[in-house]
Amino acid sequence: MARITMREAISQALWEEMERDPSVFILGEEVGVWGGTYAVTKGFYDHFGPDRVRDTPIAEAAIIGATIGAALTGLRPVAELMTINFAFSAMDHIVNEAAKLHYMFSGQFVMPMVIRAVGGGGRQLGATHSQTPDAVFAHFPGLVVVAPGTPEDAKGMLKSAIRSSDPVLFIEHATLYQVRGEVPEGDNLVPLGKSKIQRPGSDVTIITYSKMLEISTKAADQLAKEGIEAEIVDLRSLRPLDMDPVIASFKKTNRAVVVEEGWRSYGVGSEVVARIYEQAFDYVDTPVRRVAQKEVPLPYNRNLEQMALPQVDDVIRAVKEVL
Amino acid sequence: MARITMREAISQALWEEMERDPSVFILGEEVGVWGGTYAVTKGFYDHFGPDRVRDTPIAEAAIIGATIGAALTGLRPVAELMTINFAFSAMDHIVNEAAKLHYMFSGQFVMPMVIRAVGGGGRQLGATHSQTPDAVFAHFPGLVVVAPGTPEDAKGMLKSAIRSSDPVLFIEHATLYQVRGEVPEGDNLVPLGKSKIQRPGSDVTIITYSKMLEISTKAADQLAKEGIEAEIVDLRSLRPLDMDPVIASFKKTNRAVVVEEGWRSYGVGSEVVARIYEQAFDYVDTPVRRVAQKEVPLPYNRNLEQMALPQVDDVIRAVKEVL
Amino acid sequence: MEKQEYLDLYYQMVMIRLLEEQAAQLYQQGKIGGFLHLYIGQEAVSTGLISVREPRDRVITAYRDHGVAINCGIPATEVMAELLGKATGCSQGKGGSMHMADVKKNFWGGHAIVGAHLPIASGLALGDKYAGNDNVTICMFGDGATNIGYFHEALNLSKVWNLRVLWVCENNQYGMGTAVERASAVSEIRQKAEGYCIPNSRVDGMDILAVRQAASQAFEFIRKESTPYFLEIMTYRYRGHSMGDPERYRASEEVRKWQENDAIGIYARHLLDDKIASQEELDQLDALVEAEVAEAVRFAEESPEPAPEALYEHIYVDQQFGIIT
Amino acid sequence: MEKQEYLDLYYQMVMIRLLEEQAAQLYQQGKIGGFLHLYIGQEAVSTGLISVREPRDRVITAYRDHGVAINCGIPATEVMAELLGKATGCSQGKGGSMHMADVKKNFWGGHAIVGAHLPIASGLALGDKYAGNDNVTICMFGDGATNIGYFHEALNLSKVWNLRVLWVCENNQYGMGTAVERASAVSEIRQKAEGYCIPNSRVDGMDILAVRQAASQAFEFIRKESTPYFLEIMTYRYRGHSMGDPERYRASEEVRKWQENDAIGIYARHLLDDKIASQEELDQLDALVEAEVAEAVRFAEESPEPAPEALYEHIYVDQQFGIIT
Ligand SMILES: Cc1ncc(C[n+]2csc(CCOP(=O)(O)OP(=O)(O)O)c2C)c(N)n1
Ligand SMILES: Cc1ncc(C[n+]2csc(CCOP(=O)(O)OP(=O)(O)O)c2C)c(N)n1
Ligand SMILES: [Mg+2]
Ligand SMILES: [Mg+2]
Repeated sequence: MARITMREAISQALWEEMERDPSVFILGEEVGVWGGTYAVTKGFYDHFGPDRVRDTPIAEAAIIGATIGAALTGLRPVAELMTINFAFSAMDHIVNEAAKLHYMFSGQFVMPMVIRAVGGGGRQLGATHSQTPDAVFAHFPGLVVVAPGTPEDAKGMLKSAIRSSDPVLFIEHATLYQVRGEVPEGDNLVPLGKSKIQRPGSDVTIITYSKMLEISTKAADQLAKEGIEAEIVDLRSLRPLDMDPVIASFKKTNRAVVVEEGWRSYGVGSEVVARIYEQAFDYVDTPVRRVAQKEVPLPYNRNLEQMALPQVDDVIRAVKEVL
Repeated sequence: MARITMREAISQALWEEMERDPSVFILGEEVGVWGGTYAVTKGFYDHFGPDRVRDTPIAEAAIIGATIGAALTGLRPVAELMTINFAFSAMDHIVNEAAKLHYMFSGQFVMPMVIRAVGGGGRQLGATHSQTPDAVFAHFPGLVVVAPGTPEDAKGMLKSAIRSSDPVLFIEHATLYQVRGEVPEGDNLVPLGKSKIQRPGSDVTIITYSKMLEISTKAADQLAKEGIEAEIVDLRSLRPLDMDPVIASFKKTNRAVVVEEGWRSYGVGSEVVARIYEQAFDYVDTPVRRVAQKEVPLPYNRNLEQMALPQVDDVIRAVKEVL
Repeated sequence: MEKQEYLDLYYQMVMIRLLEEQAAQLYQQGKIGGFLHLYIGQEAVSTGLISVREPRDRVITAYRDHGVAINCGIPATEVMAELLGKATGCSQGKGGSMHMADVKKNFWGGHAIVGAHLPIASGLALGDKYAGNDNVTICMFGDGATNIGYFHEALNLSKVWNLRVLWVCENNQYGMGTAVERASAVSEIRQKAEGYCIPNSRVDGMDILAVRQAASQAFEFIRKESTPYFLEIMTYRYRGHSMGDPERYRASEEVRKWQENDAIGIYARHLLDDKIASQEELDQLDALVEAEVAEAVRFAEESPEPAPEALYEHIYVDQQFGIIT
Repeated sequence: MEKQEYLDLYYQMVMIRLLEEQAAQLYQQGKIGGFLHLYIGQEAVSTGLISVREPRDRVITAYRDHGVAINCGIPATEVMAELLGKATGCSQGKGGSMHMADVKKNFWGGHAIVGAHLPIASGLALGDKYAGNDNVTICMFGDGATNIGYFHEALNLSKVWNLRVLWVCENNQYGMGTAVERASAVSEIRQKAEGYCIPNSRVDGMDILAVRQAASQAFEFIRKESTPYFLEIMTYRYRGHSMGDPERYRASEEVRKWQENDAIGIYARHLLDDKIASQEELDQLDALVEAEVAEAVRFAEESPEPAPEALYEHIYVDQQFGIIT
């Protein structure tokens, strides 16, 4: 086990897969000479060369379109969208092409491709550059949408994503790159589409993912000091959405809070809440709570931005409301 | 009161608003010479001329971008997207520009604009042309998203949308254009952001909108024969989402089914269900059910397509499950 | 060119025309649903073009794809079955008119979002470049498609990365009801290629031999220079954009004039004048096609609908991802 | 040109430079957050351009917008306050560096999605055309932005509809770390305008008088012909793309060479050589700007943060639509 950052974990996964399989290559804006805007692909260009680490023009639809096309020829491209906000500039290719071609042509088209995209707020980048629109992409059948919250999962899931034959949207969080965690050495694959208990507890279930895993863990730490043991389920994957660990935990605690960074309405929490009631109705003691972003375009000003984003205190308050 | 089709209702709203206010104009693919692919703007080009009824190139981002720009100068453009599926080709302009500019510049930018878009499946148009991605757009604060289900509402809400100073996504349904209904003569405005009881009942609450209002009404007719009186709440607007009539009805019936045409996961029903539990937890007798599209890209074959779309029987079955 | 090859071009063009005329009737009878975009009038374009590709060259096009499907070698039976949404169709009934494909024949579909397949074409060509071969990707699209951003991004990429793509604009004068000049800043579409330094030419799409020649030269150039090429092919669709087009945007006189210059007619005359084939031989081919189209209809009508389980097949390759009903 | 006007151009360029140098320091101190894209090196472009617009001409640009904000007449105090996210900023602290605007000054922002403001510019010009006036919309963007589809769609529309837009490409040689030739099929960007039949020219952006002249001619042409015009302005940014750019993509030697040809330096020499101004006068202006920048910083630092209620203001114009917390 090594204690590495999320950035290193993602970088290692890419590096190892590229070493392992010559059909894996990277493309995106500034992935090459620059080394990746978040320095994830630093050193790749020099090592793997310009054919396997392709700097692209600023043309998101072409990036994703070309990724689809290359995948159709049997390659395993990993596209980087500098931020997930720019995915809207490639929206048709993500939701109408990548998500549908396999089905529409009855299995003839196979697209072993990964789209890495950096999401999240909290860095004062303003309304267009700070979104967490994960639920929007997870709405589309045909896509696999994952968003790991720990270095171990990031590395293991990115490897699985690259080896998967389905189009995977792999969402990273800009403020998690420095976070450290234990990561097993070697070729450790973490399956896609599986939720996981990240912290055991017995009093309340917190369901969350990505950056909010960090926030929820901090909340759980504080709650523990007050004798409240929160169990944290990390969704890790939004489509497919694996409710089994959620339901198992909920049947034990009978209380739940869903914590997401994005807007609440039509968000991730809505779906999780709806399914909890569908699948564990008889275990509900008190209404499940949702903690989410205030429904405004994120402002630049730091105070306002922080007001809008879910904080540790919001989670603690919600937990106390369900107890 | 006149009994007119949905097509006529929408057409009349456009015509009357253009007659009333010279700052209203139309733009989109085939809205002019062709008369609108769904014949909604037939006769407009001859009457209002090419400056007020603008045929555009096939360039959705430019259509919505130009709509935003024209609205910023104080005009009231009504853009037509031939189908809502093409909104993904203008996604950035809808969710990053139209939805955010007013906020981002602290109120300096005002965009009195309407985007009309035709959605829905059921016409064997295949996976890319048959979607109901309404929840995706409703996720974004700053947008107003409405989808009327009757000619009266369509006419009255389109007029309100055109007179509104906020960007409104006005979703029509391709298979509703022929549906007839009573529409008050004259300048009848129906407010945006207000749900409405479309059919009173006491045994169960069906929450729905757009095309599924028709399906739900048929289901309610059949249920009535068995002595089950369903109350139907038409959301009409997805953002803002008005829960008041839903909650009032639910407190009476204690039973609810949400019916939507789109996919269930991260859909409209998820949000409605989550809010029912949040706002009327003590009135829940039995789990709220969701009826929605099977989670597949819609296939061309008619049988398969109909299997995937929510049917009258699905609604009846769900109602019986909650009784 | 061998006589058989001459006749085969004739056969393919007639096949497209008769098969589509039949399809139009089946549509009127409600046996075909959705949109139906007929290629009638444009047969020489894809027939000529694809007749000179190598089998290893990939083909991708828009929703007006029946002709391309035939030219790529999909049997009329499978095309017709797909139109009827049957399990025996080339896309097993899930794609329909707009989404025909046969990957084994290197035909990468039928795509319904205008222009969206152009970046995918760049990706196909990128795959070949990565593999180190000199395959060409042939990407066909309409005049209207050249106004959408995807066109711009795809062409630019193909030039910056020196991808072997043959960009083929089928300029049939209209995008739905919008004449080229009403939607495009340049009416000679090939001029757009200049903005990307992509060599280009324009050719008469009613003359199949001219199309073949232009395409052959383009293939040679592309393979040698490892660069894209842009071909604008002037053509015309005789029918409406799709079924149910009110056709307010053009005079029937205009259509008639183009029909006088019909590609199949011109080619037949050429075969006769140059004594490459006799009238009987052509008549025999016509009859053969007629019989094959009738057989295709019979095949399609008698074919089974997709099984209900097909609804849940092909969402993902990975079966573990499961199904949500 | 009057002497005062000459001096004013100098004043504005120096203001941009010193204000941004100050901003860079405040960023290092953590007082400015988010992205900060400095305009240093490119001052002559927007200063020259905007100095010859009429107040009724609209201006819209990308995220590299501080200079444009100053040139459009937003006081340094309000620019600095916006950088610090204060309530007194031109966007009341909600926009930040990338989203400055003052609609009353006909400056329509600062836009952070590359190329997305180009279609909006076409819309602004459409509004003016609809109103029947001959206002021009000036739309500025980088070289990198010319590769995205929005560029293509917006330029095409402007020509098809004969909109009065002055398209201004600030070619500073790089889009982030990507040199023009690595991302664009044509390295002389103005060539792209040919693909839309839009008249165009290229001008040295280090020579403010040349920029003014080119822009004046363009305005005249646009107003008279009722058509778009495309201006490529060659320039260079001395600083990184944004703060924290590792700058692996260019040699410091290259930067130094451009700095030797600095626009402010050239212009100052011109003013002195042609005896338009004395060294003292320029020194006085430098001192004035320095004082004003210091005052701007003081103003910004002492200004209040936006009130918490501001979080929920401006989501919708219509207050009935309510708030979801
Ligand atoms: C992005 C997008 N916008 C609009 C449409 C609707 N549409 C389908 S075909 C078409 C016209 C295309 O014209 P052209 O490219 O000239 O091809 P042609 O039909 O003439 O073969 C339009 C507008 C679409 N399918 N996709
Ligand atoms: C659609 C989109 N893709 C990517 C980015 C990230 N990005 C911001 S600025 C930039 C470079 C733009 O270069 P250029 O247009 O030349 O302008 P310059 O920064 O040189 O002024 C990139 C890639 C973005 N903001 N929007
Ligand atoms: Mg056409
Ligand atoms: Mg640049």
